[in-house]
Amino acid sequence: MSAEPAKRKTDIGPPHYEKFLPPVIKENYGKWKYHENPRAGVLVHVAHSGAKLWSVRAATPRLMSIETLRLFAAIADEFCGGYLRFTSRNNVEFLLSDGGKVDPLIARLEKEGYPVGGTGPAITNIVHTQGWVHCHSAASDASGVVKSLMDALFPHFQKMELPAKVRVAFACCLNMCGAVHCSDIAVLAVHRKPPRINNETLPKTCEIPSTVAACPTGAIRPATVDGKQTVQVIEEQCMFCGNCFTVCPSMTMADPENDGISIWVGGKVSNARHEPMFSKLAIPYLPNNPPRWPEVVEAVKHLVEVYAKNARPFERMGEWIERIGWPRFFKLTGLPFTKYHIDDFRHAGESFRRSAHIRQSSQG
Amino acid sequence: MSAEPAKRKTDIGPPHYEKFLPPVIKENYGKWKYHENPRAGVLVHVAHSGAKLWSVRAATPRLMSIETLRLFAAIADEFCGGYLRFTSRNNVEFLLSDGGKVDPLIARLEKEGYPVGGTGPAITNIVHTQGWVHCHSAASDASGVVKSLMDALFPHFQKMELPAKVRVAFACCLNMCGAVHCSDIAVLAVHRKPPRINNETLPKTCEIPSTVAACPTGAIRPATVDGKQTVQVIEEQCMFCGNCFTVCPSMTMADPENDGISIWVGGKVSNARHEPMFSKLAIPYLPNNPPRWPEVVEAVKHLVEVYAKNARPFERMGEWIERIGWPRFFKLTGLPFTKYHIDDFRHAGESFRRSAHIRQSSQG
Amino acid sequence: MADRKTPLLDELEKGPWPSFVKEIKKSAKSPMVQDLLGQLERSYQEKIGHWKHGGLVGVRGYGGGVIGRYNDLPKEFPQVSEFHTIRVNQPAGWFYTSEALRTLCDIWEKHGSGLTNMHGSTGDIVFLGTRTTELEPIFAKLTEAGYDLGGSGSDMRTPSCCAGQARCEWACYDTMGFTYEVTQTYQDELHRPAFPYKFKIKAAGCPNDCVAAVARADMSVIGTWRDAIQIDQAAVAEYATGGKLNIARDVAGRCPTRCIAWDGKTLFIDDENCVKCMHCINAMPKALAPGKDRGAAILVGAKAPIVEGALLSSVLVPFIKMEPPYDDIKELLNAMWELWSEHGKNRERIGEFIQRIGLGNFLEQIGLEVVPEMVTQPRTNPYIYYQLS
Amino acid sequence: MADRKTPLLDELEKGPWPSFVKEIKKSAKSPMVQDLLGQLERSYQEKIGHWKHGGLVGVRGYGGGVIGRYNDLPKEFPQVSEFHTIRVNQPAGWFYTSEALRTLCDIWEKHGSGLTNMHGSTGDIVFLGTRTTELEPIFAKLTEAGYDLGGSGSDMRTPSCCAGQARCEWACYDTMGFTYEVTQTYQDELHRPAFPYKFKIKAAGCPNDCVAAVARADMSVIGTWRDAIQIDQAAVAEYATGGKLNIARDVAGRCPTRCIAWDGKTLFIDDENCVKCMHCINAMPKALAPGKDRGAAILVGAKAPIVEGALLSSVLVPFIKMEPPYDDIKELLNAMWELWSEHGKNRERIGEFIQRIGLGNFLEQIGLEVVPEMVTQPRTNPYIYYQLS
Ligand code: SRM
Ligand code: SRM
Ligand code: SRM
Ligand code: SRM
Ligand code: SF4
Ligand code: SF4
Ligand code: SF4
Ligand code: SF4
Ligand code: SF4
Ligand code: SF4
Ligand code: SF4
Ligand code: SF4
Repeated sequence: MSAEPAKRKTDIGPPHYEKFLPPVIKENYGKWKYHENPRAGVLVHVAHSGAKLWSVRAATPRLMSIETLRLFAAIADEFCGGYLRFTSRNNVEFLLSDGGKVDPLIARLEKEGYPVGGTGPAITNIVHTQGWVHCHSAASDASGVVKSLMDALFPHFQKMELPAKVRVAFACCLNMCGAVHCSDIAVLAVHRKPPRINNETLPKTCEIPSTVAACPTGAIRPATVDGKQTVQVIEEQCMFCGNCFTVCPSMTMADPENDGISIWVGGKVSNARHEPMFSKLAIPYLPNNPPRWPEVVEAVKHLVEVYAKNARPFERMGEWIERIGWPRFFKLTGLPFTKYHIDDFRHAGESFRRSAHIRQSSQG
Repeated sequence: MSAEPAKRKTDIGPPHYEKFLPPVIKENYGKWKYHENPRAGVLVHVAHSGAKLWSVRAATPRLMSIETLRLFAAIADEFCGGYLRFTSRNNVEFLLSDGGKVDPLIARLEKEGYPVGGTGPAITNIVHTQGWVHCHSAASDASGVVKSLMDALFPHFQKMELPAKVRVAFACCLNMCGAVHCSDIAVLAVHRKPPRINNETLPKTCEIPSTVAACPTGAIRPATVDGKQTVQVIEEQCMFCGNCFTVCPSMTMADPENDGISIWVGGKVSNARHEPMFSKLAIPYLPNNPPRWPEVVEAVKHLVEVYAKNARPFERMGEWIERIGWPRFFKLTGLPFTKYHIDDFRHAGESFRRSAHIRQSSQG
Repeated sequence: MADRKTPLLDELEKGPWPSFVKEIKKSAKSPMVQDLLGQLERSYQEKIGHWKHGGLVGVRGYGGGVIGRYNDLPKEFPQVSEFHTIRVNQPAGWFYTSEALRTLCDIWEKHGSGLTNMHGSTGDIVFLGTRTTELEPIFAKLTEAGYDLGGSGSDMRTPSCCAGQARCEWACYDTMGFTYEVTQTYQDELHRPAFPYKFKIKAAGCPNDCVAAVARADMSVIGTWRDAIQIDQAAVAEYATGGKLNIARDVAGRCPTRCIAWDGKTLFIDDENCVKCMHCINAMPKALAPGKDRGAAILVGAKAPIVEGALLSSVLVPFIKMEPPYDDIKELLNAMWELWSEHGKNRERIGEFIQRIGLGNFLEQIGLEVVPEMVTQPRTNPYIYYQLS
Repeated sequence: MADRKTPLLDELEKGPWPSFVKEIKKSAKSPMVQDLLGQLERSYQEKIGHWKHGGLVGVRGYGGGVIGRYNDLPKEFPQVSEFHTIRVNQPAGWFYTSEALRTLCDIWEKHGSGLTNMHGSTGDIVFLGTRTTELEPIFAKLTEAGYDLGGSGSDMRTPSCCAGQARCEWACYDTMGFTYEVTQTYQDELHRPAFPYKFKIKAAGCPNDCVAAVARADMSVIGTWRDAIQIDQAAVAEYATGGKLNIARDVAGRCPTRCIAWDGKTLFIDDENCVKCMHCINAMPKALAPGKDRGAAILVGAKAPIVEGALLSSVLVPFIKMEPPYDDIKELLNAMWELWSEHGKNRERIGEFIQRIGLGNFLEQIGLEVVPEMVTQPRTNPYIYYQLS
């Protein structure tokens, strides 16, 4: 395969995970019997052999300095033989075979500023993306919004008092690297102006056919502007997805005044009870308001509160809304239902109410 | 509006229905309290006033001679003051205010060959279309298939022993004048060959742009055949809908060898319990086999039997299948599931199973 | 002329179900019908129809109501070389008197084949088969007798409805009165095709939808109610003890929103979550009834598959009071027709039109407010056409 | 050089949640990070990013693994005029030892900003920000230490998985073993983009799908079982009396197919109708467990909205035994990749590709039999491409 000189190591792949597993896991691999969740952030897995594994989950900002990773390493050495892992939602988990060390470990982590929690019917870390820290596409920052949100939702990280898990995700543009399309609450940064075309650079930087092909709505047409081969955008047909910019650097989307944030609800990924669902539009637009995005924080807190107050045990956000119906959801949250909430892309018609099943009596 | 000479009567619309209502209806119009269904084909509606209306429903072939209509008129005069109506499924209903006349009326109707039934959890008349009797589009006859089917399903017309209503509909081409798209069992005649283009007549008889536009899959392209402006069909792109023929007489679909019949199940129209549903493909193709279409009759009888055996009270065909799942439906009926059963038109993806919700244990 | 031999068709005279072949033969004294029998037998032998693509025929001043039909075997079957269909607008609810039927029969006996469909799939009385020359005379006699033609082509099609309040305790409005009213109001739209495509109206008195309005009408008017279901607990108890019905399993257990509670004694309905599906009422007609605050839901856009795929109607107005002369519904119709006539493509049904321009835009254009009842859920895709103020 | 003033960012050091600003400052001894702070503060002031469209950079012989990044303020912030990301393939399940972490930190301290993401959204270790000249040295040290790069561009992306059998009683197969195996088998596909677009693989041990495979992977491998749920009735009784759980309402009442019966004493599950959703097991982990005949369902096609709209993966293989070396799955992957590589359009994810050519055709091409488990229902539209034999 690789055409490299023999001496240069390539294509070795990642190290084998076995090297990193604590003895209790090696011995009971695939032989776990059940687990308990004695407090937020602590899981106890019990093997058929009777062996126990304590996992202590602590928050991380995901964006971390090597200093912090070294701190985690030191803590792991001190409390659990150096064994730890990260989760699919960017928390860190320390893996203990000695239950007695759990409380001291928690105390230590809290002291260092990495609080413990996020298990069970709670709010755990927010899956998110790069934002202004590293991406060219961003309609907002990621880390800043997430930090502001988690500060506000923090009590739900430490307690397990919600009807069910509430998964919050953030993405800084429609590419949705945070895969926000299936979250209980999805916070999605949006552009709202058509691309600005740089006719000077475009001919040199962009392949025109693939740029034209990139537009989901066919809003891009080849054009000639003072002699140069470039493109033009039929603005009424543009819904600001930014895919043109992804393929063509000369079509920039970012706009300080009009970029902002939309909020979506009721998605889920697990197969538990209801099949996985996409998130649906709740709030089309809120302003970009750094450093702490108060409007966004308020909106998300409000959604969590209304859900917590009305949903039944085990009901995820989307399952609750399906039970009470969307009209009631908009009433309870006080959010306006607008033209923007009605789908108008490819399969829009599939979302129309094609029956007389209407909660006529829930007007009030 | 109308540019007609004054004397000529136009735009008078239908006669006012009131003229045709029996006194018991006039008096209790909008004041009915409840109804009973003492036997198949007989409905008793009781008004708040206590007044009663007996409706006796008899089968008709829909295609009727004026001799038969006159016979109905005579019978109506004899038993119910001349008052009768037809139903939305082409049965005839005699409207009596004297319950004593119900049994003699039934006897008379049976004697004349117009059996009574079709109410309640039964099989009533088959909504259908013109077929070879009058339409140019037909891929099969309508009346003949319907007659053959109802002869076989007849016990279910006279008894009310099914889990719920089973609505059967027939249409002789994809235009679906029988609106078979939402029936418990839909029998749909299909073409299976691309249109044969008559390049001689096409230029004179068809408007080429609208013919091209008529094709749902864009299979039609303008073409020039020895100098003449005509069209050509990309055969791999043709799914035989016949819409081109509807707009262009020179693109004929009918084909004695390959035309035939498809069978669809699980549709419904009412809002009762489940929202209205489209019918789904059960059997892609059965041969056209006049005069009695034995393969089609067998297939429909079999579907009704499997349904009757397995469904629970009040479960329409589609509700039953949803409960047990489609894999089980195909097992119970012994019908093969083929490539044809998977949608591949516009919104095909919406019908894919996008979760791990699978009845893994029902393999057997 | 000797009766034709029709061995194949004769097979269809057998069996318990009334036979259309017998019906055709009942009218076989008409030479037209003789040739029809011959041509049909031929179709049964050859497994193919023998009708040519319909040509445009009609009565003076009307653009619809007649389906032109010619055969492709004029030599063999000259009597049906012309065999046009006439659509006669049925009385609302398909109610007749014996006298009315006889009047229609007499006209048709004199001027046509004597064969009918009672009724056509849209709801019309269908006179099956006559010559072009007979059209005007038939039309004159029909109007004389107080009848008029139904629709065909790109016009408003003949509206139809369920028996409604004439006979049904569940009718939430006067389906027949409404149907008569719109039919009369829109005679011009019915007789002179001026739309992009056909437009059908069907009126059902309750969500049972006995005219299949939701599946077969561009505008589906479906009766419903806004207040609580009326419950007669005593009558419920009778059903409970009657032994025929398992209320817990068959009624409460089948409520789509599970909003019924049954403790074996009293039936409780959480009307806030009732979607007015009718099931519990259907199951216990003596005990339950729709509420008192009645009206209808208006849905739009149902159609068969051609061209973009079949559609069921979707909610346009979740609830509207149905009071004559139904001015609000007429305004709605006028607004929709105007927009659709101006921007609809040729042969684009209104349901397809709405999907093409977007429901949100459509509502804005016709001046209706958007409400969540119109959708099963808000959009899931982020392709939002933001309009910056 | 003096520490920069970052009043806006400083606001984000407050509050209970760990602060990314504090993290950045922890590494602020690096001049790169100093400029990053400055540029980020500027973005917070101006509400706009200052990164230019990524350019192609990488290590010799690899087409992926590095995201090139340049700023548009090279004068103001020269240290981040180049600020590339390196994706390092994480160990399966994200398990580490303290020693392993330190090794990575040492490499990154010497050759980059010292900032990381643990982890990237696809699963990689993300080294955030370095210069082009550092790429080869870092790569050499990484491979020396036994690490390799992850994916980017139109290649197989870094597969990831849940902790699975390492820690979870519900894992129906060895997610980490499987993930390691495919990652190693397809090193070439991972490092040298040759597909129409990216292809992601995620492995979840059970239908709870703790890696969001169904939403985020072109191939989603989701553990499940074929036989009966294992029930410990005694343990069920404990839950019943425990007072925390209402089994009738919260367990049986929430079963999607209502296939659980609970009479207050014994729990009965109609496994024929169980869709293996996990809910009852989740609710009573001590009493219930997945069956013994375990394996996985294979779904394909999930993706974010760009271009045709977001997709969830859909069932391709309803059930498959998961045994190393997973040859059947590799054959499946090879068949899909071959077809997609040949006929897929540029930037067309496999989920969109399947919809374009039709699932039926796709299955035929890759030689899989069609089964009803693949759809929620058979087609409703009659546009069937009949193939006459
Ligand atoms: C550690 C982690 C997997 C990993 O390898 O990293 C994990 C671990 C567990 N998950 Fe999970 N899940 C993890 C991400 C997920 C995800 C993915 C995501 O959120 O992006 C999902 C899908 C979420 C969704 O549906 O949108 C997920 C849906 C579940 C569910 C189903 C919940 C539901 O009712 O829908 C369960 C069952 C339960 O909670 O009872 C579950 C159960 C569990 C159990 C109890 C499994 C076990 O016995 O070990 C573990 C502890 C649960 C807890 O945290 O309360 N896990 N779990 C992930 C922790 C993320 C974190 O840091 O918080
Ligand atoms: C006469 C007629 C209306 C008319 O104006 O012509 C009619 C009359 C009644 N219907 Fe209907 N329905 C009639 C066509 C329909 C249709 C339309 C169709 O089939 O094309 C439907 C929708 C069918 C569907 O969903 O596909 C229809 C769905 C119902 C339902 C809902 C059944 C269900 O569970 O889904 C009920 C309620 C019930 O049966 O309990 C109902 C109930 C009734 C009641 C009991 C209403 C009443 O109290 O008068 C009437 C007698 C029912 C019976 O026949 O058992 N009617 N009913 C139609 C008789 C057709 C026939 O000749 O057999
Ligand atoms: C007579 C009737 C069938 C019957 O035997 O009852 C009928 C007969 C024809 N229909 Fe229809 N349609 C009839 C009710 C329907 C219905 C059912 C309904 O109205 O409830 C439908 C499905 C609902 C709908 O409108 O979508 C229907 C959907 C079509 C279509 C497809 C339209 C679409 O948008 O999908 C066509 C094709 C077209 O319009 O060009 C069509 C076209 C035709 C034509 C005119 C053939 C043609 O391509 O021009 C047929 C004339 C047959 C003939 O020679 O007599 N017919 N047609 C029905 C009208 C009788 C009446 O006025 O009462
Ligand atoms: C780093 C990461 C976000 C993060 O902060 O974690 C990321 C960052 C970028 N993604 Fe992503 N994607 C990342 C995971 C995802 C995911 C989530 C996942 O993999 O589970 C998705 C949604 C799932 C999917 O694949 O559909 C995702 C969907 C996209 C898309 C849209 C693809 C689509 O088909 O819809 C693009 C646009 C593209 O591919 O051109 C994109 C493009 C990009 C680019 C390369 C920007 C671009 O247009 O070229 C971003 C580089 C940012 C930077 O400068 O560092 N990224 N991207 C994630 C990869 C880290 C890692 O390797 O672990
Ligand atoms: S979501 Fe958009 S802006 Fe954010 S990292 Fe991904 S591509 Fe970049
Ligand atoms: S932003 Fe999206 S919709 Fe607008 S022109 Fe670019 S690709 Fe097309
Ligand atoms: S369904 Fe087709 S063939 Fe039958 S009457 Fe309608 S248009 Fe004619
Ligand atoms: S039959 Fe249908 S698909 Fe085939 S060419 Fe004609 S319009 Fe197109
Ligand atoms: S639709 Fe409703 S009101 Fe009309 S007849 Fe049927 S049940 Fe009665
Ligand atoms: S009408 Fe339907 S939804 Fe309403 S209570 Fe009765 S069964 Fe339930
Ligand atoms: S997906 Fe299943 S097996 Fe994997 S961690 Fe989650 S619950 Fe356990
Ligand atoms: S796993 Fe899900 S579907 Fe199966 S029994 Fe339990 S709750 Fe029901």
